[in-house]
Formats: sequence, C-alpha cells, structure tokens
Amino acid sequence: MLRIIFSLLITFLGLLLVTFLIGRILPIDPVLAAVGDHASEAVYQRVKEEMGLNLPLWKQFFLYISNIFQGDFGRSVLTSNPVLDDIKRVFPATLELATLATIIGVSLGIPAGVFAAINKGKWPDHIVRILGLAGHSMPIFWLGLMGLLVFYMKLGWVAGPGRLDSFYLDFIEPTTGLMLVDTLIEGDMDLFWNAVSHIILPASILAYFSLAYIARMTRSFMLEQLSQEYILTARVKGISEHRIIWRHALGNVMVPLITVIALSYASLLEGSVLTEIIFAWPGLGLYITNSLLNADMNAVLGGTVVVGAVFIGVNMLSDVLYRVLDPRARR
Amino acid sequence: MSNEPLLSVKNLAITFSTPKGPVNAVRGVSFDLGRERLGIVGESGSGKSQTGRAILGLTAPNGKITADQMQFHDLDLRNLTPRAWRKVRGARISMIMQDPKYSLNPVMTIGDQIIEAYREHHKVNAKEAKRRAIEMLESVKIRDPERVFNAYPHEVSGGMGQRVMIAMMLIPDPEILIADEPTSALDVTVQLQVMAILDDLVRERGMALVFISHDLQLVSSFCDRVLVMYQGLVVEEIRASELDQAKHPYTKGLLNCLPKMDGNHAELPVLTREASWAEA
Amino acid sequence: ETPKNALVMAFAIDDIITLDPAQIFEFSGAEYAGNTYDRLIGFDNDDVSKMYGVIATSWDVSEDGKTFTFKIRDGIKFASGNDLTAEDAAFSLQRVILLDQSPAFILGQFGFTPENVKDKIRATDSSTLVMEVDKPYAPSFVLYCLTAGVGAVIDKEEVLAHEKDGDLGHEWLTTNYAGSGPFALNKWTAGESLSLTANEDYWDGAPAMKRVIIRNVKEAASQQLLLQKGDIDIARNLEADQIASIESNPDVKFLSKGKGALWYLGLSQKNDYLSKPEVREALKYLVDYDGIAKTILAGRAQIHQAFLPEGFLGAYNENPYSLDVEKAKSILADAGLGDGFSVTMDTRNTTAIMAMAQSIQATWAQAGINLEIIPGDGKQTLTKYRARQHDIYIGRWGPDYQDPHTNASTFAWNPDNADDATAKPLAWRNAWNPGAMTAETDAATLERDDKKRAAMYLDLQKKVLESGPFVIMFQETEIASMRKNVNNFVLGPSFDNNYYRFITKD
Amino acid sequence: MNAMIDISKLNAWFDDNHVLKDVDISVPANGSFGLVGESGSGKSTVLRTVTGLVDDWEGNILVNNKELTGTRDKAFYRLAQMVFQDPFGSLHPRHTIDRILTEPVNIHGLGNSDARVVEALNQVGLDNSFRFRYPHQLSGGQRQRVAIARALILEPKILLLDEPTSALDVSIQAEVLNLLTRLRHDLGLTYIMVSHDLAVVAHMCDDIAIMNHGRIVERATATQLAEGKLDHPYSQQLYKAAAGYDRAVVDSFVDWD
Amino acid sequence: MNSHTTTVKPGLMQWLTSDTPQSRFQAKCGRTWLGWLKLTENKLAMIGLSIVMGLILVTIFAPLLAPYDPLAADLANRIQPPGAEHWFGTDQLGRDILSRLIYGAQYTLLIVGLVAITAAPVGLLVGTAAGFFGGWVDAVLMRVTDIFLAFPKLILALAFVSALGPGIENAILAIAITAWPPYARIARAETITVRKSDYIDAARLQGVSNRGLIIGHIMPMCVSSLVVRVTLDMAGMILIAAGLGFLGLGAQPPMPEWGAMVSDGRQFLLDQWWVSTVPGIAIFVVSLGFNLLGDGLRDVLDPRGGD
Ligand SMILES: Nc1ncnc2c1ncn2[C@@H]1O[C@H](COP(=O)(O)OP(=O)(O)OP(=O)(O)O)[C@@H](O)[C@H]1O
Ligand SMILES: Nc1ncnc2c1ncn2[C@@H]1O[C@H](COP(=O)(O)OP(=O)(O)OP(=O)(O)O)[C@@H](O)[C@H]1O
Ligand SMILES: [Mg+2]
Ligand SMILES: [Mg+2]
Repeated sequence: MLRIIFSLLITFLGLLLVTFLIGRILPIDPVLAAVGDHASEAVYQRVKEEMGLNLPLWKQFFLYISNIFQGDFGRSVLTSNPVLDDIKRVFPATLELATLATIIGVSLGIPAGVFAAINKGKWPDHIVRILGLAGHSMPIFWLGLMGLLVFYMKLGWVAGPGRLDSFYLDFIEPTTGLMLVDTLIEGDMDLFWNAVSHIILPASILAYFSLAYIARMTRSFMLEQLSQEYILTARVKGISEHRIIWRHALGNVMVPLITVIALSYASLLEGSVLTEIIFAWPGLGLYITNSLLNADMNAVLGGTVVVGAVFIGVNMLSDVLYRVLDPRARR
Repeated sequence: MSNEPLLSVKNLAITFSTPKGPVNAVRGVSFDLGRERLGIVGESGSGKSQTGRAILGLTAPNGKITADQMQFHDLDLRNLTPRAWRKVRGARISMIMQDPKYSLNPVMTIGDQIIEAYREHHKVNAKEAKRRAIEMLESVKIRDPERVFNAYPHEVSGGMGQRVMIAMMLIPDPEILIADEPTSALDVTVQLQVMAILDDLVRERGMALVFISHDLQLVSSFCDRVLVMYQGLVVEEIRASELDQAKHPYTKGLLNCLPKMDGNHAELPVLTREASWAEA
Repeated sequence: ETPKNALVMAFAIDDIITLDPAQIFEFSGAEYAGNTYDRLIGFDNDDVSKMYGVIATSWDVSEDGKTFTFKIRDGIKFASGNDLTAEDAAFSLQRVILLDQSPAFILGQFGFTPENVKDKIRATDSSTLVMEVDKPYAPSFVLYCLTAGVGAVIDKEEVLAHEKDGDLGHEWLTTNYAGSGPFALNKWTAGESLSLTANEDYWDGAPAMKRVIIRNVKEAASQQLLLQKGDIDIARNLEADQIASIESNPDVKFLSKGKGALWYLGLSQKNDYLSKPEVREALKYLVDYDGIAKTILAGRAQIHQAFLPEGFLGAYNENPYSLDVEKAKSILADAGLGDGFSVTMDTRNTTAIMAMAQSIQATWAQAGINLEIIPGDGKQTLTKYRARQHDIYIGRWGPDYQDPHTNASTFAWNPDNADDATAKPLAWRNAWNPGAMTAETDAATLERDDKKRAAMYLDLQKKVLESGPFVIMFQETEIASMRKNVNNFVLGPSFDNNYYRFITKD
Repeated sequence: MNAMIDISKLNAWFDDNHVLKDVDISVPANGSFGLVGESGSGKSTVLRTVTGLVDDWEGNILVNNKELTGTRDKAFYRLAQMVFQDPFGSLHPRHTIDRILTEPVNIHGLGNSDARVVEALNQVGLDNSFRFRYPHQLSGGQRQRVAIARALILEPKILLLDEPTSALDVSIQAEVLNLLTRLRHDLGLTYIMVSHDLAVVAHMCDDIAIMNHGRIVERATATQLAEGKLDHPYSQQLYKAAAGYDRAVVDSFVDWD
Repeated sequence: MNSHTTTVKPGLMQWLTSDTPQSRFQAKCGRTWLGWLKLTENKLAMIGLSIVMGLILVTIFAPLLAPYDPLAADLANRIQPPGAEHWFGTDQLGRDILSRLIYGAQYTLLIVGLVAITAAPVGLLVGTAAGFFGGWVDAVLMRVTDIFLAFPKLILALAFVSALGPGIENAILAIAITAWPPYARIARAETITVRKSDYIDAARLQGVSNRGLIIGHIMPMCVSSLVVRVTLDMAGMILIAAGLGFLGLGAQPPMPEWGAMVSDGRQFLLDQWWVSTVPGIAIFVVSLGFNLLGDGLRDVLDPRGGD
C-alpha cells in the first residue's frame, strides 16, 4: 500500500515537473495574458514581479508545490478565479460528456464487437469493422460540424452548441456541475430535456470514437476466448450458444476489456479540445488548451493535476474491477 | 453387455481445409460402441481427438465430416440441427477434456459450472440443483464438496479439477462418456486415482466409455477393447487383454519401444514406419 | 426562437480576464463596460468630433488649459441604490491611477501619479469634479481619453465595502459589478457566458431588452449554425465567407461599422533587407489590397494605408499604394535585390490573418521574395514581436482611445530605440527610429487648435506612409449578423461604444 | 570417488516458498543420475539452481571440483548445458535452427561456426536440410534433437536434462532416449536427468533419487529400482503406479498433498 | 485471385514453399512468402495495402499527377465548386484542391512514417528494458511512461509544438513524443510474458548477455504486435496532426497538409462543403487503408491477436 502511494506521489511530482518545465520553455510570455498588448512597460514589469516570474526557476517550482500541498492551486490569469474554482466548473462539464459518451460507447460497442466476432468473416463482421474504422479515421471537428449541420440544422433532432439553450443559462445554479443531475435536482423537466438535447450529439460523436475502439477490442478478445478449451467444455454440456457467448465468453472478455474501457474513458475525461470548441462546451480540454496558449501556467498545472488524478483514479478503479471480474487476480 | 450397440460409426472421415491444402485427419474410421470401455490409442496427430469430437458434433468449422453411418439410438448424428445437438450433448453423450486448467471457465465458480450443466437438461430449482451438485462432488471423492462448490477453478489442484470435470460431465447422466486423455496432465498416482473414480462410475451407471489416450499400457490395463489409430486410420482393433498378441507391426512397435524397468540400459527398439500402414 | 424581451448573442468572449473597468483592456471586456458603466462624457458614434455629457452635464476648461471642471448629473443611482456623486467620479479616476493596471496610462499621460492624483482629481462638492493636468494639452485630447473605459464611474461605497488589503475593491470588482449603466451584471462564467439584466431605473430610459445573454462560441461555423437556426439573435464573429454565404438568407440581416483597428505588417529594422528604404517601399507595392479586401476580408475591412483610421481627427484617407509587381521589382532591382531574398513572417493562426498572409506570400513570390510564414497562436507571435525577434509581424492594431495621439504615439513616436528602452511603442518593436517625428508627435498633443492639430497629424501620417516600417493595409469593419427581427443594435467606432440599450425586437 | 557434480545441503526459495530442502546429489564423471517425483516436488528447481536460473539459494554446488557462486561465467556454460522439457517452448519461434545453433558458437568465439553447426546437427541425427528451417517446421522429436544439438555445440561435459521426453510420443521418446544414451557413451558426458516416469529413469540412469516436497526421500540404484526394493512408502506408491491401472493398488494409495 | 500462382514460375514456387530450405535467404523468403499468401487471402487487408501503396505512388509522382501548381493562389477563382476545370474545386485562395491533395500526400506519409520510426523504437526500447530488468529499472521507466501517458495527448503535443515552434517537423516530433508510451506498455507486457519462457532461459544458458537477449531474443517477439499497433495508430497520428492543424500549429502555410486543409475549409463547411470535406475524405481513406492493413498484418504476424 505504502509502495503504491509512494509511486503515485512520484508520478504526480513528475507530472507537475514536466508541466512546469513545459510552461517555462513555452515561448509565450505569461505576463502578456495578464496585461494585454498595449500595456506600458512599467505596468508590465510590475505584473511580472507580482506573478513571481523574476524568481529563479527552482524557487518558482518549489513555491508552487508547497502551495499545492496547502490546497492552493493559485489563480488563473485568464479567468481571474482561483484555479480550483475553475476546475470545479469545467471538469463536471467534461465528466458529464465523457461519462455519457462512454455509456453509449460501451453499450453499443460491446454488442457490436460480439456480433462481429460470432460472425467472423461474414458481412456483419465487415460492417462492424468498417464502421468502427470509420469512427477512428475521421477528424472529429469535421464530424462534429457535419453532425451539427445534419442533426441540428437540417433535421432539428438535437439542440445546438452549448450545454443549455442560452436563455436557460441563468436559471440553473450549479450544485454538482453536472447539468443533467442539476436540472433533475431542481426538478425542472423542461430544463432537463433541454440539457439532454444539447449533450446527446457531442456525446454520440465522442461515443463513436470509443465505440469504434471498444468494438474492435471486444471482437478480438472474443475471438480469442471463443477458441479456448472451456468454451468447448460448455458446448459439450449442451448449453445454448447464446449463453456460451454472453455468459462464458463475455465473462472472460470483460476482464481485459475493462482496461480498454477504462483507458478510453480516461482519455475522454482529459477533455476533447476540438469537440469542446465546436460544441461551445466549456470543458476541461478547452480550459487547459486555452490556458496553455496564454501561458496561464497555474491553470495548466491545475488542469494537469486533475487529468493526472483522473488517469490514476480510473486506472485504480479498473484494477479494482479487474479483481472483481477475475477471481484469479484476487488475493 | 456390449451386444446391443449404442453408437454405430461407419466409415467416418474428417477433412480440414487449411491454407496449405486439405488435411485428412480421420480417414474411414468404423466402430460400434456398446456399454463397454473402449480405448483409442495412437500417437500424436493420429486423429483420436477428432474422432471423439465428431461424435459430439464439435468439429472445428473448417472441418468437413462424412460418414456412411453415425447412428446413436434412433438419432442420425450426421444431420442434427443445432437445437437437436444441444439435447444430445451433455444429457446423452458427454466428454471429459484433457486439461482441467484450461477446460473450466476461470471466472465462474465450480458450483455454477456444474449446476449449469445440470439445469440445462433438468427443470429443477436452484436449491435442488445445488444439492445434486454437492452429491455429485462427493461421489467423485472430493472431501470438502461445499468448499469446492464455491471455489474457482484456479483454487483447486489438477487432480481435483479433473474430478470436478468428471462430476460436471456426469451430472446430467449421459449414456456415453468420451474421455479425451483425461489424466495425461496429472501425476501418475493422481492419474490412477482419477481413473478409478471413472471406472466406478461407469460400472455403477452402465455407461459406455470411450477412453482416448496415447498411453498403450494404461489403456490396455483399463479398457475392454482398444482401437489403434495411425494417421487417421484404425490399423487394429483388439481386446485389451490380448494386446500382447497384437498383430499389426505398428501396435507391436509401440509396445516395444516403451522403456522397461528392468535395469537394462540397452538401446530401445525404435519404430520403423512403413508407408503401407498409412494406406486405407 | 429566443424570447421577445431577451437578447441572445454568440460572441468569442474568452478574452475577458476582468470586469474591473480600471483593468479592462480587451475587446469584449470593453464592450461589457460600455454597456454596464456610464462615463463622464461620450461622443457621437457617427461624428466622433461631437462630444456630449453622460454623467457630466457640462464641463469647462480653464484659460491655461490645465484645469477641467465637470458638473455631475443629479439623480443617478447605482445598482446598489447608492446615489452617484462627484465623489464617486473622482474616486473612479483616482482609482485607475492608484491601481496602475494596463489602461492606466490613458489617464497617466496627463501627469497623474499615485502620489499626486488625490490632489489633482477631486470633488469640490457633490456635483462638481475638478481635474488638473500637468500641461496645456489640446482639450479634445484630454476629453477623448475620458471617453475611454477608464472613464467609467463606479460606486465608491460599494467597492470600498469589498476592499481587501487596500486593493480598492479590485479583487472583488474583477468578477462583480458596481455601476450605474443601462445594464447590470447578472453572471459571468469565464469561458462560457456573460449575462446582463436591464437597469429599469436607468436615467436615460430603461432598455427594452430585459436580459442580454452573451455566450462564448469560439467556432465561427457554430455561430453561423446557431444564427441560421434562430437560437441566437446576433452572431458577432462570422468570417467574410460565412457572411457571404448567408447573405441571401431572408431571416438574417447585417450591421456594419468601420472600426478603428488596422491590419498592418511590421517590418523589423533589425533585418538587413527590411531596413533598406527601397525594400520598405517595394513591399508596399506588393500587397494585393483590392483582392484581399474584396475576397478574403469581403466587407470586413476597407483599404486604408495611413496610421490614423478614418473617423479620427486628421485621418489621411488617401491610399497611394496598390499592387504593382513590376514597379516593386524595379525598385528592388535598383536596390540590388533583383534576385529577391528570404524573410519570415510571424502570423497568428486565425482564418483571416492566415489567408491574408498566404495571399501576401503569393504576391511577394512574384517579385522573387521568399516569404516563410511562421504560424503561431496569438500570444506566441505577440511574445516574439514584443521581444523584437521577428522579421515581419502581421497584426492588427486597435486604438486605445478616440484621440489621434493613441496611434501617433505608437506608429510615429520612439524616444529610445535601444533594446532596453522603457517605452516600447510599435516603432520600437520594429526597431525604427522615427527621428524628428517623435518630437512632432509630442508637440501635437499640446496644439489646442483642432485644425492645426489635424494638419500636424496629416503630416506625420504621410511621413510614416512614405518611410515607415509599416505596411498598413486595411481598416477593420465590424459586421454583426443578426436575425431580421432585431433592431437598433448600435456599433460604434470602438468596442466600448457598441450599445445594446436601444435594441428592440419585432 | 571424484564427482563431476557434487551438490550438498542445497536449499532454494521462491519468495517465501521453500522449495528445496537440504538436497544432496553427487554424480561421478560420465555418470547418469535420475531425479523422479511428482509435479512440484522441486526436480526442475535443482537443475535450474545449478545453471544459475534461480537467484535465492544456499548450499554448496561443486561442478568439476569448482565451487559455484552467485553468478555463472561463460566458462561454466561450456562445461554444463541444459535441455528443457518442452521442445515447443525452448526454441525461439522467430529464429532459424541455424541461428539458434550459431549464436552460442559466436558468443563463445569458437569460430568455424558453419562446420560446427553441421556437425552438431549430424550428431543428433538431423541432416543439413533442417538447418534453415524454423522450429514450427519441425516435429516435436526433431525439435528436441535441435535442443540437444544446441546444448552439445558448446562441447560440454555435463548435460542437465529436464524431462526431455515427456512431451513426446513413445516412439519418438525411444529415439531420443537412444540418442542420449549413445551421446553419453561417445562423448563421455555426465547426466542429471529429471523425469516423472520411473521407467524412463530406470532405463537411463545408474543412480536415482526420489523427491517429494523439496526433499529427497529415497535413493536407489537402477537395479534396486528394477527389483522394486524401495523403502519409503511414497516411492513404493510410485513404483506400483508405474505398472499401469490396477484397481486394488489404487485403493491402497494415500494422498501426498 | 490466383493470378499470382500462374505468374510465378513453378520452380520459384517450390523454392519458396519448400519445407526444407537450403539457405538462410531461402528460409526468410519462404516465411515472407507464406505471410504474403496469408495477407493476400484477406481481401480487406489487400484493399488497405493498395490504398497505402497508392499513397506512396501519389507521393512519388505528385508533379506528374497534379494538374495545377498547388501553391498558386488565384483570388479571382476562389472557392469554386468541383467541376471540369477543378475536379475537386478550389479553396479560399483559389488553389486547386486536387493538386493540393496530391502534393499533400507526402506530408501525410512523412508524418506517419517519421512517427512510426521514432516513437515505435523508443517505446520498444523502454518497454523491453523495463520488462526485462524489472525492479527499479522497471519502476523508473514505467513512472516516466505513466507521466507521459497521464498527459492529455493533444495538449502535450501542443505544448511541444509551441515550445519548438510550429512546423511540420516539430509537429511530427510532438506526435512522436505523445505516441511512444502506449508502445512501451505493450512491449513491456509482451516482454514480461516472454522473459520467463524456456527459450529465453535457454539462450541465457548459452551465455547470451542481457543486451543480446533484449535485442536478439525479446525484441523480435514484441515487434509484430507493435507493428500491428503502429499501423492501427497511424490513423490517430494523421488525426492528431490534423488537430494540431486545426489549432493552427501543424504544417506551415501554404503547405498543403491535409489536416490543415480540412481545418482551413471548415468555415465554408456549411455551404462550400467540398473545401473541407475532400481532404477529410482523403484522410479517412488513408486512415482506413492503414487500419485495414494493420488488421490484416495482425492476422499474419500475431496469430494470437484475435483469430
Ligand atoms: N481445426 C483444424 N484444422 C486443421 N487441421 C486440424 C484441425 N484440428 C485438427 N487438425 C489436424 O487433425 C489431425 C488429427 O488431430 P487430433 O487432434 O485428432 O489428433 P490426436 O490423435 O488427438 O493427437 P494428440 O495426441 O496430439 O491429441 C492432426 O494432424 C491435426 O493437425
Ligand atoms: N518461477 C517460480 N516462481 C515461484 N514459484 C516457483 C517458480 N518455479 C517453481 N516454483 C515452485 O517451486 C516448486 C518446485 O517447482 P519445480 O518446477 O522444481 O517442480 P518439478 O518437480 O519440476 O515439477 P514438474 O514435474 O511439474 O515440472 C513448485 O511448488 C512450484 O510451484
Ligand atoms: Mg488429442
Ligand atoms: Mg519441472
């Protein structure tokens, strides 16, 4: 246990250090984000000092780390909020999107993969594979804009960019920050359905990506399991093919699959900058990118810590699930 | 006992299509099976397992089966629907696999796997099924059936696993049991213990047993009758007790090349194969 | 469809970093302040030389030109309910100097310092504000500076109630509101939205729109979709081609207004080629002004080559240069550069600038000049530019206030061309020493006769046009695309005079 | 007697699992020593400890009168080589037979690799046509011959054989056993041979030890074994089991786990 | 389908498929030939291969194939719809999209090629070393891998591009930096299963050094799953490059890099769809090609991976 915590700590420190160094080598002047292009030299110098940028590098890093351990991530230059507050706002937006996308991706991807595996080499297999590959091969911003054009503009099935219709924006005070949950807490079904109609398109587009990956991995794990001896045993017992696939084979497929799903979930939780831009979705990816492009390093570091924590958290969760699903891994 | 055949196979042939061309794994095998212990021996790749699997309709998809006859009671095994096969498998013909380590589902408890076999063919409630399963585990001489029932396959030893396998395959009470090298992954002593259990069960239930092995000595000491296979052909069929009078040079050669425990370090006679053996 | 009494707008507002008028220096921030805070005085959007009182009802300039006295309007209330007095006005202006944020120099150039500002700017009674400047500046210069964002009047009592560590309420006001304007802040969610509510008691009449919701939509194509679908009333950041493509849409109309911002190339004089006067001249002949204006910027800009935008006092509106490859070639040949040369250009990666850069790249190639475009994000190219590490910088310069000095002091003024200079105007960034022009620029601020002053600026512009290291190309036109039923949106020459308060919807 | 291999008080551990307990083995030059016992009794571990594949061990191992330490040098591998149980797993699937055999020659700088490879192949009864095949193009018996050839190419004095025939058919087993017997005579090799098959060990070895749970429970000569003169009940049981299936005998078995 | 059997001389066929090759060269050829046969059986993989070959050919013969100068701006002729004169229309500066597409092929090839030959070996080295040595070497290397893995991919790439300055080479470097950690993981996992195997022990007993073991024995076992993974990832690399292009940090204008073309055209997507869609389709087709090829290669190289 101590070992795990220690190695987590090292990973975190490493993450911070790398981020910090990136911040320093970026040829972007962080002061510019704070004072703008037209500021006078005096103001510029004063702000630079205020930001602690004239200290030696190691001192800056040390200060930053010690602040973090006191729970202080500093203030973002761009939003002038404490970074922690910003993250509390942007992360739920990403979390909501990523979770829904993963739910869609998993609930369609696994059956698709299984379906392809049991029909290996026949047309259902080819269809699943081509559709899956397509999901992996299209630029997401193109797909996003096309999705908007077709489903929002032309067909009117879904709502446009944003998490809610604009004039609903003020009506909701974030409790959890998850729009779907908050609207339910408020008990306003109109708002809830509005939120659903906004999230469904970006979530589906992200889901398409994870679906493609999950389906492909499910297929190949499934093929591997179906050639195992215990499947033959099950057949010998006279068990229905249905049960063999969904209980026996899938039960074993879930074990490696859980890691695949976790990784794909973790990568969605990092936030997809491009999707967030297209769908005006104020999420983590956009936040970090914007901060990075303005050398708003407190925000970038804070965001990276969150992403790192999410990554590590999801990995640990998948380890736990792995143990639950695979009795061999239990101790 | 063996006068009325349960299963009659005539001229069974199995051909696999592979990238390198067709492989004739089994070429015209015929035999009748009564309520007896029939051994099939032969070296690796001679088609023993494929013969056994064909009886259960479990040949791999790239394999093609032809036979003049494959009669099990009133069922023609050559053209059963998947649904009909499921009624036969487990309930009427069953099979024990070689290696319990790979043949049991690693993520299901042993109990669940046994119950599943039983309930597939018997409409009983879960409690009754569990009672039967525990009973069955006891009858394969497992000392702590409750514990084993709740255990996962990796938590039991190889010998134990093979007993579980036997319990699982016998619980629906089949008429024919095919055992494909059921003990070759086990230690010698455990091997014999498992065979003793099998022996008892066959005697008690009046089952027909097909015992597949490459160990001539073991088969001859255990079975009633032996089929000797070579390159997909049955080259000799012989009563087990008369094995020392085998006529076919292949059978004789196999017997001869076993090392003996006589303290003699001399060269072992080796098998010189003749092309004519492989001609149908 | 949006509600009748609310305005929904898509606008890239992620440049807002503060809501404190003493610090705001960004486009969308300025627009926010312009709609939520009142200033002492304002100017007519259509004729900027006409100034009128807003919070001040009238003003006087002393004989020596150094003392300005303002009479404050009665009966104005802040959103907090507090009465607005001259004390608030004085405090607001002092606060700008005391906080010394980016825009502070706009007032600071009149000699105010944190030490003296409390004496120089003061309320003599509840309705009189007195301001003493250090030199007899042209009165229009001083007054124009007061129309800028730093002139916003804030609620002293409210702000000081939230003071922390003597910050004059700066931290609080960064995300909060203490004004008296036609709209009040409802909520700002950085990077997501900004929402305003109407001030029902506004002294000049309550706005028709009870709510204004501005949503941050970065992607122009998304803005276009939202507008076409009717989910927003106004889209602010459509690109020229998008506007062209929805021009025929009967549900949409456009409002355009010439802005003060200029598109220009800054040619670093540290580069051996660019420091040759012939090269500077030739490059001015090598931009396809017409083509870019008609196609890439279609409607979003007009050709303008002098450093004062049209509408400013003394602006020079002739455009002597046009694309003439042959002429450019012969000029280059005379300078011994007939075989051309290679330079780089730092280019921020927005659609319009990138397209312009590529067009320029293509025309320069015709004269044998190999232009390498170095794309980068805005802050990145700017960082390089400010550090004088560029060859050429293609950029956009917006005036800080409505007086000509704002641009003169950056294009034509550079008292110290050393790398460690304290003042860093555009001329400095391009390592250009304008010589006597620096002094002439200073002199123009003290010319109290507007006619003469205009002539001085005209002269400066012509000199810079001829010899300066700037290829000024276009003056920006802002186009707001809106639904047919939206009326009376007002666009002013700069962002802090884009007004929502007159908007009505059919 | 001048022992080629002399192991005394050998103990070995895998983590906390004590798998060898005070094992003593002594094999004279050109001798052949058999180790039998059930699965997991530690037979392989004895051989792997000698060859340096086990890290955590104690005791004395003398090979050719030289005491072994923690690491084995190149010279040791020219003296002792090992043949693994599984001919399918002990040959690198992506290397040709040629490469498998050439590599040790080059590493030890023996030179003349072509000739050596051909010779090694001939020694194990494989002709030149096998040289450029991949392992998957060979049968089990042929692979085991290659494995033996690889061990022989360094001209060792000692071969450690870990169940070299248990994965093979009886007819092939006979060929491989004959080959091993012939090589021992021709090259004057010393063997330690591990097997679970009493008959194989009895056929191949002069002295035998029976292992159970990491201990040697009984030692016997080949003749003693042939006559069934074994004392320990476990050895007795093994002996009886080797005779084939006999219901009565099975009932007398006791569990050893 | 059988045309290859008729075009190849029977003698050569026999030589190739011989079970008893007479030389190293013959053994290698035989193995390659068998792999090739297996690949040719997979129709999808062949489609993938032809797409990739097509890409390579287009790259080589771009000057011959392209009807126009890909860089020649012609503002008068901008955003023309597809037609007889410009098959795929023109872009916002009036450049011929088809010609840009043809010239852009080389950048796509460059991106995937360079990333593959930088990221894969780094990942392979790190992963095999970590898996082989275990202990603290493993701990350190895997922590570093984790750190890079825990970083959002695009952001890491972005950071490196901004640090190094934009441009195709730096974009490639940045993508490579983000791409290696998964390879290290794969290689490590593979190494761990392999390092315990008998043939590694056997090699050790021949006196092979650790370095020799890693390079000569372990790496060949990891290469096939890595090759498969790399081809499957190529689509992702093209897309990340496109994403960098979208954010303006990929290729330098006027370079006709496909991702940048998609991104440039997006403001016309709603009305002049072809400007963005045509290069989008090109990216899709090439990604598809690599994916199909990768899937096919898996069947050939890595029989465990599914079939
Ligand atoms: N799916 C398949 N495709 C191609 N050939 C196959 C397939 N399954 C089995 N074979 C071939 O059929 C032949 C007979 O195989 P079978 O498994 O019956 O042998 P066996 O006698 O059981 O051998 P062992 O003792 O090794 O188990 C072998 O040559 C084998 O390679
Ligand atoms: N690498 C290892 N890590 C941990 N435990 C091991 C390892 N190798 C062997 N063991 C354990 O050491 C004990 C002895 O193993 P060993 O392989 O020597 O037995 P064996 O007699 O050769 O058995 P078999 O006949 O199955 O080959 C066993 O309990 C085994 O589980
Ligand atoms: Mg078999
Ligand atoms: Mg062993």
